Amino acid sequence: MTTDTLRTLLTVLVFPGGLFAMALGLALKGVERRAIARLQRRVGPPLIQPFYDLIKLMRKRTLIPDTANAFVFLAVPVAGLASMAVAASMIPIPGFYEPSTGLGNLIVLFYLISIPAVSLMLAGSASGSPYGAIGFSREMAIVLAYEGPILLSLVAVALHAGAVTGQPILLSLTEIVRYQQEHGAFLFDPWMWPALLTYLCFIPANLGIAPFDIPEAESEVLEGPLVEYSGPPLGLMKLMSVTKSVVVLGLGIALFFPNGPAGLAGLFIFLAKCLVLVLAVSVLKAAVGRMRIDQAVLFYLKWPELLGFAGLALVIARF
Amino acid sequence: MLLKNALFLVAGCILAQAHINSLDELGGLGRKMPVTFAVFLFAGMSLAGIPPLNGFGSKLMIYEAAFEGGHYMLGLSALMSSLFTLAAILKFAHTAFMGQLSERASKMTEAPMVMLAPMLLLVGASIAVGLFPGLLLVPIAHLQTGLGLEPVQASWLGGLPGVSSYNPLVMTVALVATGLIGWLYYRLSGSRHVTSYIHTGGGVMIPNARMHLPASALYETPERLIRLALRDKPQVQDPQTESHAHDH
Amino acid sequence: MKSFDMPVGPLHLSLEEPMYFRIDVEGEEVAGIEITAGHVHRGIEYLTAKRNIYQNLALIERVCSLCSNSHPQAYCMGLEKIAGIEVPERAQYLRVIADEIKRAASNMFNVAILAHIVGFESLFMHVMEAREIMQDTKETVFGNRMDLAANVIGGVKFDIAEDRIAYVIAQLNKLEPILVKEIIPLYETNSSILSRTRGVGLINRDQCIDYGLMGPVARGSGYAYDVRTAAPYAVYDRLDVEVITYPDGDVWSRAMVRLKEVVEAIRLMRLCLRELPEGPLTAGPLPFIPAGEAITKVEAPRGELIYYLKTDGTDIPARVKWRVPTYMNWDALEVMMVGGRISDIPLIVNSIDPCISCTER
Amino acid sequence: MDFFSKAARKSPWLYRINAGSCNGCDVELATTACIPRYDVERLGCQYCGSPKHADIVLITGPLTARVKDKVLRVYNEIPDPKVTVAVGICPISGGVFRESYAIEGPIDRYLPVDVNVPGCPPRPQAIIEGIAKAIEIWAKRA
Repeated sequence: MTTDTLRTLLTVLVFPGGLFAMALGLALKGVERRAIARLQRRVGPPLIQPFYDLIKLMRKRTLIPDTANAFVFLAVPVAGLASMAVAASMIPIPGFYEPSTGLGNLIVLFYLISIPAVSLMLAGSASGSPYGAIGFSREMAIVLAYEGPILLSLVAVALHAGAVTGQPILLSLTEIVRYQQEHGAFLFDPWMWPALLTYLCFIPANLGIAPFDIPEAESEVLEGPLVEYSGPPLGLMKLMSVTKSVVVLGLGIALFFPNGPAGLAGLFIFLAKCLVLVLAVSVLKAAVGRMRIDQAVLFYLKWPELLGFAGLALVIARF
Repeated sequence: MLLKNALFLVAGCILAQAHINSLDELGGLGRKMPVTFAVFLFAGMSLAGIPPLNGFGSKLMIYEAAFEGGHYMLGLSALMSSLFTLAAILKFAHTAFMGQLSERASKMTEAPMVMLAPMLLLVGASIAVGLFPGLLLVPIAHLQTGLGLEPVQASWLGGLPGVSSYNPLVMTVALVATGLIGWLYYRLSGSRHVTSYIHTGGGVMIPNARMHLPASALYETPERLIRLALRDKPQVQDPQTESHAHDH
Repeated sequence: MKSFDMPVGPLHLSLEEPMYFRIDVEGEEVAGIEITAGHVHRGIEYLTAKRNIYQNLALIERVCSLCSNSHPQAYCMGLEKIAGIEVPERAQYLRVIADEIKRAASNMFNVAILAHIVGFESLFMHVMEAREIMQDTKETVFGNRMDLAANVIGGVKFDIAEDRIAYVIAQLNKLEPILVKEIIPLYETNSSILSRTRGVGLINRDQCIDYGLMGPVARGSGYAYDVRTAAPYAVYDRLDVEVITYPDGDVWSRAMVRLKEVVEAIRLMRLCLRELPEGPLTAGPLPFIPAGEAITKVEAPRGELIYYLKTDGTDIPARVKWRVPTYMNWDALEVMMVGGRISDIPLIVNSIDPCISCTER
Repeated sequence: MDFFSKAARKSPWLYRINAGSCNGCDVELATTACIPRYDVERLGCQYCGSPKHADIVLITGPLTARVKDKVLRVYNEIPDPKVTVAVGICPISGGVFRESYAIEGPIDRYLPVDVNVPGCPPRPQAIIEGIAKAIEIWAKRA
């Protein structure tokens, strides 16, 4: 019991959750900024720029608006970051790491992933700024729009994995990964492509990447929920969002293409996959403008939703 | 049930203090009624099923049962519905407790102890059951054995029954532990807290209370899309847009 | 529905200059707008009455850096009218070149900012990079990137010698393909741009006339008014300027008018460089300005710019007064914005290309 | 705190305040910040949406009477430590507008200015040099 608990704590705090996920997220952010700069024919910042930013922010004063709810204002970044660190430890790295039991399954992970959005909303609301509140309202609208498709995608995968292993549904991520390790990745199964596409659609909205960076639009609502943040809380907010990118990309890899060799090589393969995804995200970010919130919501209610239902229907029809 | 009761009591507190029944007249109460707000936030988040709070465990069991039983659509709609709960809770939290103080709210004070005590009691019970589901499950298991049914799997410190292997205690410990990373970042920085005001581009012409987003202003986009889908005309037709419609 | 007020400005990220909008919002929809002006009031009209006519040229140039050639040009034209000075032909052509080069750079800046507001940073950088070709040309020919100091009473200060003509044409040759083959098609077809700008900030032709709108805003609504053809100055009457109009009257149409006008400006510059006659640059040394008054107008990048000058025979002008296109254009924001969304506010404000420093001086 | 100032040197965030300028300097700032040729992001700079995130504040314009309070209010919203750069001749001396009744500047009457970048408007290269100087000061303060 104690060694088990200790192991869980270690995975949550150091690897692959906690510090490792945060460091990986910051590094991926650096790669993203550099890649975008290169796409725009600029030199761009150094690769470890996000680390500098994070350390720099520690040196700044913490401004708390007089009309803000100071406790909520300061607590939500911590809560969001903690949920992401735990979520990161729940994602298996095939051949290298299996999450410990006790933290839960795919549904728990799904709920954890939605916590940063709640943090962001509470942050915008608690800051007392009208821009923050508009950011909150927009974030909720887009969350309502993308949660449907992502759920459909997750359930489609779980049902498929369940059907092939002779269960009604397989909600354990570890099992899903193990099945794919043995029988080939879902990425190469055309029946799973609608679910895969749905998941890909979900990534930019969840990570707040163009064209769905509407809640934090600089030119409209001055970075929305983040407008009143400064110093360390701002640093934690940024840390939360980069850790979230690790979780979301990692979950995508685990669900659709976890295959990799055993041992340390497995870890490197996992990192390489993350890198590829981040580069794809950078290209998207550099190639499009921002949508209007109603356009974005409508988009999600149309295409990814349809795709999601199609994916689910395919899986149900197949078995 | 503990949570719903707590929420009812919160609403009662506000009602007793303000004697109003429109959310739009409230705002910024969090600073006036911190305990009520804390209770509300806990109960609300729990009801919306934010792990590791109490409400999540029971939701998880329902979802799993639905999926295991092959009722996918039921499970999916249950999952989505908790999202709508969240939206409602956050809307209330924003309009009543956060943002700028409204004229009405600025005269309000924290509810008396008589009203706070039951709420805190409920929250305490909810936390206990949330952390140690065994507290309720073990007696239930005993009851079931007594009735000759197959008992649920439960132990005093164990997790929830079912395939999830979700243990709220482990989750709580994990979240608190990782929360320490954030807390350490705050501590190590030693950053001084400075009271400031909200950024309004330097202008001071608009009174703060006018800048509070009222309840009806939140989530306007989904609402608009629903109206659009139902082919419902906007309530107020602007003459300007009408003239445009003729011109184009 | 209960509304709330959202401040935009005075110091707002997407506003180039301080301008204070108090916007009454219902949900995300704009229900009303109140503009508070005067943040860039520097008392320039007062200063013109403190300094002499020749010093004022430097001051007038700094009313606004984006139309920094139109102001001195109108001012000089007024003084020349009062004193009856005949501007040499070469100077007239050079004035057109200075005017068009500023128009090209100014319009491209505005269109770039549109991409920035839409959040399309790559396009923003691309247009700014292309605009840099014009900036380099200005720096080479005039010695400054923003304030050209091109005009002087009775002529121009700069010259484009034979070898420089080749350089300017080479720069135009560099810019034109980027503009015609890359930037304009992007603005015409890119769905990110189109979905945000089509049908946004509508104003129709009749409303344009009612509000007295000017420049690309009016032309974007199909009202073909351009000072260069309606009341030609310099040598515009010989150049056969094409007035570009778009019928829809939305943000996108205004942007397209501006982009097409850059292409037209390049054509005009080419024409002027080809036909540039020999001759003196100015009508003579510093002229004496007698008592008198004059009204002149030129087409600034934002529309019609009117100058009124009154002199009393001394070297201090009795009155210098001007009316800028933004003065009428920003009143129409009420029409364009009401019913729009919060996301559209910066787009619509940018679409009239507000020049606050001209308007509030 | 050597470690912190080393990191801070690599991460100066910029914010622009227009104190009633003729927008020449602002256009040049946008040019400096954004076009690939000058690219300030390689210095680790980025433009912030909110003054509360900023480290280095760039002020243009002669500080008109009407905008003075607003500028000071926004300036105070920038958390310490911060560095102030006056861009263009107007904030430094009032420029061509200096005798006007509507001008409250020069700006160092109200704010501590660390770096002056003269010019009307200054060239992008000059602005980058000013930012580079400001970064040195900022690294010492952080």
